[in-house]
Amino acid sequence: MAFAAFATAEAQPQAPKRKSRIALLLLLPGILYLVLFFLTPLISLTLTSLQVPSEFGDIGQYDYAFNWQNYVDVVQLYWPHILRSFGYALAATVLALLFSYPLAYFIGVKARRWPLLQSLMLVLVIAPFFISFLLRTLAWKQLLSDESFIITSLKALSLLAPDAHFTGTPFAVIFGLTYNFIPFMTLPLYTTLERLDLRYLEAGSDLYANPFTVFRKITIPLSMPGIVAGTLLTFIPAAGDYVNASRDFLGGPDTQMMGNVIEANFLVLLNYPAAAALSIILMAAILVLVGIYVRRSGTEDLL
Amino acid sequence: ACANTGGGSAKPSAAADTSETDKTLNWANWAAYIDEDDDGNYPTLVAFTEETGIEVNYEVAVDDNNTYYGKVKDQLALGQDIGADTVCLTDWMVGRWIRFGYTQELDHANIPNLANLTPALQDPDFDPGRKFSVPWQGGFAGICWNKEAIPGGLESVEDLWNAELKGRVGVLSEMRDTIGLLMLQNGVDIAGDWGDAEFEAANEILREQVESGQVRNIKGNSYLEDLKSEDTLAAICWSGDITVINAEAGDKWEFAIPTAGGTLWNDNFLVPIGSPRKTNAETLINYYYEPEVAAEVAAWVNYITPVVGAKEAAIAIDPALAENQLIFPDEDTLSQAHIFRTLTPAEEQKYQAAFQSILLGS
Amino acid sequence: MGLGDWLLPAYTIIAFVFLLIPIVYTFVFSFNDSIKSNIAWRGFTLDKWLNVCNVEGGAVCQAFGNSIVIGLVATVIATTLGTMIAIALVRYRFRARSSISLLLFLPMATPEVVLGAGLAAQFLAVGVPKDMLTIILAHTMFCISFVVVTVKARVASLDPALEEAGRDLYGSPSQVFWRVTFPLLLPGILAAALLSFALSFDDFIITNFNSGSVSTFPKYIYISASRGIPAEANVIASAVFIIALVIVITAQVSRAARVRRLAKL
Amino acid sequence: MAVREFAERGADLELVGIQKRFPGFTAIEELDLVIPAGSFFALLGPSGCGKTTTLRLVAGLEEPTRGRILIGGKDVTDTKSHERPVNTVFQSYALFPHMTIIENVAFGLKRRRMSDPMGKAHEALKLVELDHLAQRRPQQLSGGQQQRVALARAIVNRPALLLLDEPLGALDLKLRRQMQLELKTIQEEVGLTFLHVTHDQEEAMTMADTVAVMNKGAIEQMGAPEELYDLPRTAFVANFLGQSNLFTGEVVGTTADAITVEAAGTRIVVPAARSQKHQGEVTVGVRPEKVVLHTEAPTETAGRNLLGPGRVIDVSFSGVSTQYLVDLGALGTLLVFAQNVGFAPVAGLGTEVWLSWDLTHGFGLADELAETGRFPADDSTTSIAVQRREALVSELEEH
Amino acid sequence: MAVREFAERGADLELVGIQKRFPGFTAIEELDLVIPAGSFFALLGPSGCGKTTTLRLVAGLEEPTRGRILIGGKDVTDTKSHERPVNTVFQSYALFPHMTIIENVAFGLKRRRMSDPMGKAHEALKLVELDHLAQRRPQQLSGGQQQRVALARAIVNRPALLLLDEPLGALDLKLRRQMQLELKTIQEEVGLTFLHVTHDQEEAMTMADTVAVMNKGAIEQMGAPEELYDLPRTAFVANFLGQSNLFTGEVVGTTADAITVEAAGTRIVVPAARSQKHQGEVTVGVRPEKVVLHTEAPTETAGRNLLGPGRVIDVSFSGVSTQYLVDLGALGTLLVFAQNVGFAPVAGLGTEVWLSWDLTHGFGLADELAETGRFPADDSTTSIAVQRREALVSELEEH
Ligand SMILES: Nc1ncnc2c1ncn2[C@@H]1O[C@H](COP(=O)(O)OP(=O)(O)OP(=O)(O)O)[C@@H](O)[C@H]1O
Ligand SMILES: Nc1ncnc2c1ncn2[C@@H]1O[C@H](COP(=O)(O)OP(=O)(O)OP(=O)(O)O)[C@@H](O)[C@H]1O
Ligand SMILES: [Mg+2]
Ligand SMILES: [Mg+2]
Repeated sequence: MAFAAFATAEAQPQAPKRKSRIALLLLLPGILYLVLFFLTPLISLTLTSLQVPSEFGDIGQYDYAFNWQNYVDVVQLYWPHILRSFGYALAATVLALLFSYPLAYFIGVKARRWPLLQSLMLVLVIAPFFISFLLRTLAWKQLLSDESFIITSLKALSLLAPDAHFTGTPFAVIFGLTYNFIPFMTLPLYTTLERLDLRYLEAGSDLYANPFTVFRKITIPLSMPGIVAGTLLTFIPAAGDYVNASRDFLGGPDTQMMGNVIEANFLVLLNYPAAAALSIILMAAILVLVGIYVRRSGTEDLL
Repeated sequence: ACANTGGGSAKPSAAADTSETDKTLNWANWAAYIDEDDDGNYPTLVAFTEETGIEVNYEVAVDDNNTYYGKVKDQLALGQDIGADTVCLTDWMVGRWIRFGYTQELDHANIPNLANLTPALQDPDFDPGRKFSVPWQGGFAGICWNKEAIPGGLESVEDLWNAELKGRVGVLSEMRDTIGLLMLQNGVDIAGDWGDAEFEAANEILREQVESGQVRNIKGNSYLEDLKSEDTLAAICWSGDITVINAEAGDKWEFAIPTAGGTLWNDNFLVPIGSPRKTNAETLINYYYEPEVAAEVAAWVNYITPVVGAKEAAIAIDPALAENQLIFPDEDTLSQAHIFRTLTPAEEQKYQAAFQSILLGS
Repeated sequence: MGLGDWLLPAYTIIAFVFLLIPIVYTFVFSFNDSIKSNIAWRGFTLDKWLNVCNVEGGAVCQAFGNSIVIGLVATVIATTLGTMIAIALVRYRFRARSSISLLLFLPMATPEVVLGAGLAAQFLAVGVPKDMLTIILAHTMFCISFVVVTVKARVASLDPALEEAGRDLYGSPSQVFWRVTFPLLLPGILAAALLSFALSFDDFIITNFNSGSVSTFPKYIYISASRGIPAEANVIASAVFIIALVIVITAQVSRAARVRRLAKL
Repeated sequence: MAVREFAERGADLELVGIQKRFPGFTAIEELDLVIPAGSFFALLGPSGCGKTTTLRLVAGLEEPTRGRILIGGKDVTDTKSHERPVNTVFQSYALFPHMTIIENVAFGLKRRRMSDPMGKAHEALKLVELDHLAQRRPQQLSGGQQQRVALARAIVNRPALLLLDEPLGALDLKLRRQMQLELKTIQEEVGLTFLHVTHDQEEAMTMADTVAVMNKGAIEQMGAPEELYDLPRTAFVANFLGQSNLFTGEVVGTTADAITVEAAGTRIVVPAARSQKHQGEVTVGVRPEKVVLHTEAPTETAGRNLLGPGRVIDVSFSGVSTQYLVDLGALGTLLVFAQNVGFAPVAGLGTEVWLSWDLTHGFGLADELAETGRFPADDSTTSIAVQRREALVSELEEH
Repeated sequence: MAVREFAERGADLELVGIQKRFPGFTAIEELDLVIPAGSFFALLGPSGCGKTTTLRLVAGLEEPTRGRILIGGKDVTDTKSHERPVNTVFQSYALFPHMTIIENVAFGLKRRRMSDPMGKAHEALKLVELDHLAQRRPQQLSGGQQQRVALARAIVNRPALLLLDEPLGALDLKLRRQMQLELKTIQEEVGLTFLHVTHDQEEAMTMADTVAVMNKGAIEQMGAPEELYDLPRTAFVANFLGQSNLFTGEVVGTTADAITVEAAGTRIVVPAARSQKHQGEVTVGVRPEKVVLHTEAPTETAGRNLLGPGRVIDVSFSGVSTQYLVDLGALGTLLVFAQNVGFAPVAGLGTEVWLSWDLTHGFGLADELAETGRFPADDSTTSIAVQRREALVSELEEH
């Protein structure tokens, strides 16, 4: 099941052996595969990002060059989308963390006494994995459309201005991102909290810490690996997502993210260099952010 | 790596025809674009198979001209079979395919019924003499509205910018239709000789309306969802759709060609370069150019049929239908509709980018 | 005690309701007697469940079938390659270790659009036409990293003393692998395989860039989304959901029963 | 939380009618206990008998099902754990893995806003000779070092009552003896009340002022260590606290001073004052070190019980003393310790020997000896429970 | 693999010039060892001294950096682990968690294609009294039961050489003693060669024919247990194997029979034959149980060393015996054991006492006593390394 991906196990002392031919045999196929289908595409993506339109060429025809100007162009043209992507992803990550932590805490700590309940709740957390995320997003779109029960009730309760609407707004996109990545946040949190040794909490309260201090000084720091893993697993895909922000789903013209821009350039405008340059920028930005984050949170070993 | 990015300079060559022995045909088309009965069968196709012995695999594979092109262009560039022996695409996209040599030349001898083609469509600028493409269905782009919410109705594109409709207006992501309507509103003859200035003017109007929040969203076919969920109350629409959703979700919507004129477009059969079943495709095209068959399809899909004689045939099915201007437009109606002129690759690139910049916001 | 005692359970219930709302919606609308699109409620029918494959010449079912095939093939390849890497990473020491770890981490840190666009550009440059094969290649690529992470945890938690005991008890290296190591890794490998399948089955973004004209279930939904998704898609999604849930819950309940039985001993 | 002062001196602890039920299991049936302020009290018992549970009740980490807990005369039954003037050295140390050693030790001081927590923490670390490791993390210390940190972390708070849950369990014999000495010194210096849980009888006996032997959730016997050892009241205590040679038989004679028991045809005399029962079936016993080994038949003397002849069936040298196993036929096998004051064992394997002991060393028990298999049912409940949970967890994860 | 027979009897083991370096650490410097067939050999030493490493070298789980290993006269240095006629009972049992108990026990037999593996496995399980649990899985057994299964799994193969790596470490004292008896019985019955690693000196001494004391990767002393205890050659052995009272001083007189050492002004006589050095600075010692406590000044006798007067500074009762700590001023503190044959301690706290022992019990050491802190540097490197690695790996995986 999916949540095992985030599971950590009691590590056993291992005595890694000397360099061995067996290791090479075991590694070679997989590594070769990744080099072939991950690394070389990245390289050719880089090359594509430097192309220029063919002289006299038709739409979608480019020649190899070293046109770094492409990067300048896309940044100039799309900097709002770049900022928006990271802004939305950050907001969604924070919301997902706030939503998931209490949930994961309940499942991982409070429900320990009832293993069956615990596993059933875990199943419910991963349940969304089993139904297409496109369908779930569309369901939200319907559930939150202007004349839907939810929105009209909110308007009736004056919680929403009469002419306000939800779909197509930044809120809707952030909402969708948050919802779709909640399992990715909850599961790593659960796996660390599930292993949280309650004796530390007892020791804390034995040492005069009130429940809030215990939570702040002991629970949170001890669940840090889960927090880091969860936020990364949420932030990275959220920053690159283009389904939620798509105009056909929850987005509108002013909520378009980098993913949408890349898609439009790649599939509609056939502007491959721009799409590639944007991809490289997105990836580099994420790697830098992740690197800084991981270093600051003191979990470098994760990488 | 070989630098065959996109089109490529060397045009691919057509595949050998095996129609003689291979009595099958793959047809890629848009959704809800052929007659369908309650069991999910396509009656005209069933009849076609009975008549000719050719098994047709009808696939709803085209959701958008651009994305469909994006999916198959690499195979086309290599001259490979894209899994479809005939596809129906819109005029301007057909023009691109022909330019790139992605279509096979049709043998008119195999399509005697082509004589039934409406004269107005016989010689388009992207395919003079219809050597590579044959129209399937056509339609208008105009405006539509929710009759319950807007009992007074709308007349022109200007009416969409009415303050009461703020945030409840949809426009199409198909550049030629949305910009076309706006240019017509500006008094431009979209079929004629216009340039950057005219385009820019229309594009600016759209940008303003989108940025001010007057326009709720810019969508492809899914604008219908918004109409149905009442996220939008009025929109730039395609003619055939309104009949369909009225049938489906209650008679709530109305379509009109704006006073300044609407756009007219056509989707055209073509045979992709890698298809080995061109003759079968031609047989199919010929079949759908029989007026009775064309009428049957038109009665179901509610789009404009290019087949002369279909209206007469339709009267036999349902006299009311024949009166529907959206299916069998008379001269008067047709005179209000205009065809967007073919763009050069450079224009295409430039205008699409400008239009997309609105779609992507900033 | 007091407040904290019911606050957290209450929150949990609300959270689950929230998580399940769109799923229930999808399920309910699989019974909608809709015509083309499935938006307004038009009445209850079982038709869509009974005639799933009849709409649009069976396009839904064909897409679904493609997704299953792609998922299975990609899972088998990714699981095999990933398990091998995981074993090597934990059990052997070699120089390029950290670069390899980085290479394995990168695909997980790369947004899907970048993976999709990069691979698409690559296939384009080499002139490989897009079809099932390219989808499988793409899916395998992003699954490998997840498999490595999952299986690695399992390998690392495997006490090397067990293998040593196997050798000590006259097991030859291959016997030790197949009788001791492999059975102990199996649960981890199965979990990894399941995860791969789930990731592949639900992937849209990478698929969209690399699928050419081949349809998959998520892609079908995405395309249909622009003109109304037929209720049949809801039927298939709901069916997959229910089957998966039944399998998982059965496994959990029987595991719990086993644990309880075990506790009684 | 109010700033509180260090405890001036230890407080006394009183448990009144405590009962603790877990779902499906009663860990403590009925427990009454008074530990005077400033004393070193050891709770001794086999695994799973409820020692840790008792401690957790006192620390406030578990609520009693019934009964009251008083510390220094104040009822703390409903006081939260972090508000009790109690600190615990946990069986598993429970050092915070995300803090350095010094932060661990200073944790409690900071929570109570004591002045100069770091200084005091360093003092405490110096006491356990670990100040040089102050900046390390717990994972970087060996088991013994971790245990000392746990001790420092508790002691630094000068709690009125210090609970120690097998704080020396992980140490090897040598270090253990040193730590025992240290603990004792600290307790005497600071004058705190120590409640020390252990299953090491030697540890309990050498360290504590009072020892209580617990069995199945109840206290079987309690008293000064010498007293308990010298005069066990039940078979459990006789065998748990050191070893005993036990004989069960009918009382065949009673005088004011002594009773005579006939076991397998042999008469054994026990002082009446040292016997819990004076009629019927009685189990009597004697400690192995009180038994003297004779290689020649000794003459019967009034003040001594004499058994034999028997045969030495095992001699095992253990450094300080030699243990002899003597087969006495129907009477069973007897264990005899003889301190190695000379070089060679007194009697070799197979030698015929006689055994005798001073009447006054015998004792009579309140209950009878239950027969056990060669391997006793190894049902340390905790260990099984822990393993079960581990198995469960790992199974869940395998998924 | 060829079908092999059960070993008819134990084989002898010879280690010649073994050295084992790990990257950055030499675990074994230079090791020579001969263990005769059929003997019970105990390897004793503090944590991290290289015991497990030695065993792993013999089992073929580790390759020596230098030196040769011979089993039954055959050089097996380059033979693979699974081809050596050796079985191991691992420190951590290493039972296969995915197999039932009976499958675990039958594993080795099946690998060697022995006939009736199940029957033989059941036999072995009966031997350790666990046949009724044959169908359970290891997780469902308690620690002690698991240990017995591990033993059965090794013994069932009747290996020429059985390696036991602290097989009784997890057991409580009582069970441990019983298992020791059992092991010894099995060894004698089957006649196998046992190489038993432990850090429990009492265990080593009661069980083994020969004990080797290992320290920092080398064997310090080796011999029969009584011999080692009676005449330790180094300060390490004197203190590791039991306790010792040691005095360091200059040799001030030498006769053919004895040497006289002057320590802090007091003369102590030690038999020359029992001293490793006869001149210069020499450390001499005596075991605490050999020392007699006098409450009145005894008269000096020829055959006895006499110290005192001193003051009793600690009395601790441990059941069988009482330990006295006597402060002798400049001479330091002495430990005296007295078996509790009477009731009350012989001397109370603060009593003035004299100490004496028979000259013949003294011994002189080859090296000098190194000063140690109150807490010895607790640097069992394995535990630290293991914990570090665990922390690291688990962090890596949490990702
Ligand atoms: N939460 C719980 N639920 C049910 N039973 C429990 C629980 N905690 C402890 N027990 C049971 O209560 C009994 C006493 O446990 P406790 O931990 O007090 O034993 P102990 O004397 O400390 O043993 P040890 O020496 O092994 O530490 C055991 O039988 C244990 O299984
Ligand atoms: N793979 C290794 N790499 C580096 N050092 C090692 C390795 N294995 C063991 N050592 C070191 O070798 C020394 C001896 O280790 P060994 O396990 O033999 O000790 P031991 O005597 O069995 O100790 P214990 O009683 O704690 O089990 C230790 O200092 C240990 O740290
Ligand atoms: Mg306990
Ligand atoms: Mg060891």
